[in-house]
Amino acid sequence: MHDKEKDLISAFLRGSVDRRGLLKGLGTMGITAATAGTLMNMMSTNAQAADFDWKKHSGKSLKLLLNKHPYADAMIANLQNFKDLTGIDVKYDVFPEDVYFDKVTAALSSGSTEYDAFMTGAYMTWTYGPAGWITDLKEWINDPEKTNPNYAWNDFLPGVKNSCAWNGIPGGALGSEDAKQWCIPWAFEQNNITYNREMFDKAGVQVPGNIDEMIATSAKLQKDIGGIYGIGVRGSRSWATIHPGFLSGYANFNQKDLNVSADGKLSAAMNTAESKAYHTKWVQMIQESGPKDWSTYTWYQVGTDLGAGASAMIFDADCLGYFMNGGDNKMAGKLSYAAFTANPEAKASTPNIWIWSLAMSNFSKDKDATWYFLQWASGPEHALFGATKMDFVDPVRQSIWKDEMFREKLNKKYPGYVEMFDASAAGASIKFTPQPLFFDVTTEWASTLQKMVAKEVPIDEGLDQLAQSIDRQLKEAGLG
Amino acid sequence: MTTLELRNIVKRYKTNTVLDDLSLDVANGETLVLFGPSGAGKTVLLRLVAGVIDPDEGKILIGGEDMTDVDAEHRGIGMAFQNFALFPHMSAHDNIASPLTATRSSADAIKSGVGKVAKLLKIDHVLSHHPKALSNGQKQRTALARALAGSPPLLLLDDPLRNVDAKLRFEMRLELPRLLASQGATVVYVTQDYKEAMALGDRIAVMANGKIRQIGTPEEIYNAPADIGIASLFGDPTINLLDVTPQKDIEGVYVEISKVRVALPGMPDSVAGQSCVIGIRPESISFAKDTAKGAVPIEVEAETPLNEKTVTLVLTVGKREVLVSRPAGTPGPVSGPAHIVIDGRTAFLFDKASGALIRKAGTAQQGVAA
Amino acid sequence: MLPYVLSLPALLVCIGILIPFVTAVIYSFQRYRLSQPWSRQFNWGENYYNFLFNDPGFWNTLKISLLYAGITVTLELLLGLGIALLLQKRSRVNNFISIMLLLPLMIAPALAALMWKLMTNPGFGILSYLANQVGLQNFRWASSPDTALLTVVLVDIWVYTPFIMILLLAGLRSLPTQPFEAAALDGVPRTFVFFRITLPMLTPYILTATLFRLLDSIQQFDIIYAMTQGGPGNALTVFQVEAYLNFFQSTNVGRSAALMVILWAITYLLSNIFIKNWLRLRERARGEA
Amino acid sequence: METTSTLEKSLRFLALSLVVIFFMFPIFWIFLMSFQTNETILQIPPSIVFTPTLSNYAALITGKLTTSAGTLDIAFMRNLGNSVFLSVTSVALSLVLGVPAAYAFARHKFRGSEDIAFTLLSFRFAPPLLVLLPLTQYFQWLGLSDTYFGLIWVYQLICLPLILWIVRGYFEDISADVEYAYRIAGHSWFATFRKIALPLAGPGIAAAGLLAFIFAWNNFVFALVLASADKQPVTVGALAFVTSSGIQYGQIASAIVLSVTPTLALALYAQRYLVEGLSLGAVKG
Repeated sequence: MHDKEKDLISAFLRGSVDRRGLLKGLGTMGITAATAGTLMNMMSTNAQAADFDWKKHSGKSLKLLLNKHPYADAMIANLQNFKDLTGIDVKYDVFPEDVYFDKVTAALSSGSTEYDAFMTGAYMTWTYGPAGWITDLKEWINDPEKTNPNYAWNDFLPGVKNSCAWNGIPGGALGSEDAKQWCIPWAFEQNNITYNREMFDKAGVQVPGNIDEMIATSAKLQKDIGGIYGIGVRGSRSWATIHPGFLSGYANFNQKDLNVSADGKLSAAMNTAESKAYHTKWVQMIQESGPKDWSTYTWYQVGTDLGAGASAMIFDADCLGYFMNGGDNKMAGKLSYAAFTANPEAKASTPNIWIWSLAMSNFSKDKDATWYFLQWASGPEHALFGATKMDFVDPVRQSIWKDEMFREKLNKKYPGYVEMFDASAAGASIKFTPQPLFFDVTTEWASTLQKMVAKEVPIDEGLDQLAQSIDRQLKEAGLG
Repeated sequence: MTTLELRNIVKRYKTNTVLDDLSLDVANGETLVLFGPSGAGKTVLLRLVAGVIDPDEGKILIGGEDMTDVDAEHRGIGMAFQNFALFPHMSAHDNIASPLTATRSSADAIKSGVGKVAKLLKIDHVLSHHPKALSNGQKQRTALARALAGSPPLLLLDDPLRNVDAKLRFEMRLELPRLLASQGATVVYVTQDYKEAMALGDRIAVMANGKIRQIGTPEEIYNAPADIGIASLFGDPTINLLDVTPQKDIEGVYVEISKVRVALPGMPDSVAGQSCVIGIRPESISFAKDTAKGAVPIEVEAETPLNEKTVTLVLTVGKREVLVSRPAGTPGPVSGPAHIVIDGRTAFLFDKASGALIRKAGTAQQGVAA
Repeated sequence: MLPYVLSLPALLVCIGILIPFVTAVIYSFQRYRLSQPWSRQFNWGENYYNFLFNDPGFWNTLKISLLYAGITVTLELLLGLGIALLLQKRSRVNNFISIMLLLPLMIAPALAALMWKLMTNPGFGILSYLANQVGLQNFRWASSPDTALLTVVLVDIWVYTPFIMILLLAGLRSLPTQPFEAAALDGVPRTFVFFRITLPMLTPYILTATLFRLLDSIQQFDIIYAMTQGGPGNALTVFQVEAYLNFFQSTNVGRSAALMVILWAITYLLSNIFIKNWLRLRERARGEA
Repeated sequence: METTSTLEKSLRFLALSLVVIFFMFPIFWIFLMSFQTNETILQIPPSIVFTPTLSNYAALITGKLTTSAGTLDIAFMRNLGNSVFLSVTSVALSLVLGVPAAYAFARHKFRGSEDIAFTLLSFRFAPPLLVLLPLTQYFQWLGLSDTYFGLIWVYQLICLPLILWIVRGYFEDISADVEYAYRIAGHSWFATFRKIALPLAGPGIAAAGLLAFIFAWNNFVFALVLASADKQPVTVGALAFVTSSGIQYGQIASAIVLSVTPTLALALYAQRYLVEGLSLGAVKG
């Protein structure tokens, strides 16, 4: 490496040159952005090594359990840097998403010492944490001996960070004082609108501003374009149906899944008048403009349809829309993004979020070494690498969102994405009440929605039955 | 050659006793025929001797040696099965060779051994065929050849002629005694055919319900059947059985058939007044003029030629059916009323209640009535 | 001695599996949620009690499972028998067709279901397109409560009929020829031959095929879960789907184990009946031979 | 047999055609999909006209999969190898264990034999999920998790009962006298088993083995729960094409085609046994 380049990158890492300056400088030296990325990684590894004993656990070996996911691929692509930096060997098992969480549950419930760390969603830690399968990471984060000074825990988006922290008490607020940090957010997904610009232009419609407009716009799109349906949302009999668009809009009306009484008892909260009104609209929207076989839809069908031009928009994970705008998708390059505020009276959107995070197995044989990996994988350098070089959307660090190169990359290929993020990031958090019956409640909720859409049960009655059944199960579990 | 002794053999299947405290001796070089209806236990007995099933009680001695707990392959036995039991995936040659391969004979010894027995049984031209390609007769001969190939001292033949056609059976019945004699083996032969039993057996053991009812030479069994059952098993056409009550006068014991007196010389006086069954072989009855002594009036019902005999079904006055047999070619009435004469000397009397033979006074105890 | 020696290794291998089975039965008598480890305790069969008196979902599960098994096995049996009769004559073409018909069985049911889901997609699905062409404009396949069962049954039939077909075909071809020749000579009507000769002789085969199918069908998971995850509503929440969700998602081990112990009891009962009949029929067939 | 009328012939032909269409059309469609990209598969309305591509197969075989979210590494060929290894060894072990046991049940009506046979069958209907959780724990203790040995053991749950019960039928159909004859001829019990019983039940063993092979091949829950990624069978591997950035139908289709090939080859090879061989017994009385 030429010294000039080295100096320039070091300067950037010290913060004395901004990113644009760095790129300009490297550009004049005839170095492409790709090479720049590699250079930067090597340099940042050096920088990390400077102020912290990264080699403390050299010679040890870790094993990870990973989901087949772009985030895991980004990490694997960069993994050599970690090995060089720490001298720790890392092996990993990758399982398909369809069966990934089954694998995690099986491995953890048997107390397997095979894996030291694994990918998870925040909802899952509501089981894993109380079950004693994962470690509260606060102790490590707060220990300067064990955490490198550049880690910058405060750089994490607060809503996201807090969504991964829970005190373990059913109904306890996420991110409370006594909360345990069950996992470290890695990347997250806000649920907003991704739409097909061409179709919107052709039908002459605007991005909907609230749920009523969404119903009308979807219907108009479906009618005017022909051969497509208006809006893609999930509908399978699973928690996955509740947590994206549906709950984001629901929360925008200040509705909750469960009530927590003063003495800590939980009870169903989805049979309020407002909730019933929202459900009515949601069901109407699916009946009028949703996919015909909605009740089998999970993320990949929602995404596939948008990418193949079978639907005009989706109210789902932003990153799903992001991926559909590239690759061999027919509609690649034709998609745009927008935040969505379902409640006409709400000021901003309040997306519920899905957080891909990293957790430490309680059965890990060497937690300190594992923490080295976790802090590296969730550290600023890898985050930047993932965000700029790979498809690490949405990054969880505020600094990345301020990064010019990242914003530029998004703006060029993903119109509206940055604005969408900026508009809703503040309100983005997990809107569910953390409690161990999360999957029971959401599965039954999805099942009830299916019945309502199929007109097997009226909305009022369905929600009352749902609330009743959930109350019963909560009581049975000693929570209600 | 060897001897076979069975001592108090009991074999049960669940609650069903198939062999009930059965004992039997077969002498050196003897051919013993086990005869009886199906279900009598003959085949089970044979398999016990072969060693493929084990008795619940009792002992099996071969050549004086206790073989009860010895495995089948070490008993030195040759056996032919009723269904032939050829190995379907082996050629006739390999089938026949199987006792020889077991003793690890040399290839030449096997070849000549198989050739010899195949020639004896006239199947040397089909040795390369698989059982599927053999005719029924060839299969039967192959099965026999296989049993003989190892020159076993004890040969067990389980109704080997059962599944072949009449012509073949007739041929084999003539051929077998010579064949068995040439082997010089001790033979136990199972059959349901009384003619086979008579033709082949040095002695015949009659079995029924897991017991031996009678054992003796063919003549003894024919001439002094131990009970009604045995009497009706031997003889073709079957013996005539009529309910009678013997009476006695100064001339001796007699019975009345259609009010005609038939004398039973030699019968003990004690039978008089006892409920009995008289057994008369069809050949002991002949047609006669009405004037003949002891002529019994009858009505001729039907006539059937049967090989070398002619069998006539007649009805007595009391409408009892009686079979009459005469050598083919001799004249006799074809229909209508006629008369018959019954030879009381060759008739048997059985106790009606027990079915047991009532022996003539002074005759020696013949055979065993078990 | 010998028979014990022969069957012992197989038995030992299986007993290794019996131990976890017993453990699972113990779980089914516990209040046992992985997410609430502190509340784990023996609960005197409360899981079972709840099924009977507190849990409308359970009765639905029982009903759907039996219905599903009943429908699929009956239809597959009829269809499999029909196809076997069509292919009964020995010929190269028939042999080739019968092997090719095994193809659906060779595809993992979960993947087969994924493909069916695509083929019944209202937009891209060839089957939806064809249904449209013949006038079934609004046929919603697995996504409508009215047709979900039908659709999943259809996929089950597609996958598993070949299993029954191949067993029955082998059975048909092994029947002795004499009775049929005799019947043909006597000019006995063919329906009579079929019902009075073919069917009775084929019964042991039918029983075995049905038994294995029934056991698998009442435990169906792959196809149903991949097609509908038990939905829409609670239209297809069969035992295994419920137990799976209870175990892997809700981590309610006690309830999951209790559900499966009941499922096991049902299959135990059914197979007991079948095997008794099978043994009886075998014995009878042996007696006749 | 009586002669069949033309009408009946055409009806039979029609029925057979319908059967073939029903069972083969989805296969045919999957086969076509395996030569297409998502772009042509996801057309409205679906179309049979497309430019075939080998990219799916290339991706599977080279292990490089290009999606909208970049290039993914996939281990499909390794999965395929695992499936072959697991299925072959499991069925082989099942045969080694099951055939002698089947012979024992068929030939020796010993005390409790029916109960033992039934117990062995009952493992077939214990829902796999039921034993899975305790099994993972026991395997953990025994050090059997994540070993091929452990997996092959658990696969016996699928293979053994099937083989036991089908092969048993075949043994029972062999006339006992044939075996007696061989023993009386002077051969040991084992020689008789090897030279008489095994060859005669051969077709049945082959057929049962093939069916067991198919069921082992199609299983995935055991390997998923009990082993790490490098031991996963093709059924788990194929699910990798359901990616978070969309579902790769073309690759799934070609994965199905590739995964079916070994089984189909085996079935065609054993064709004689499958359609004729079962004829000796399977279930015959």
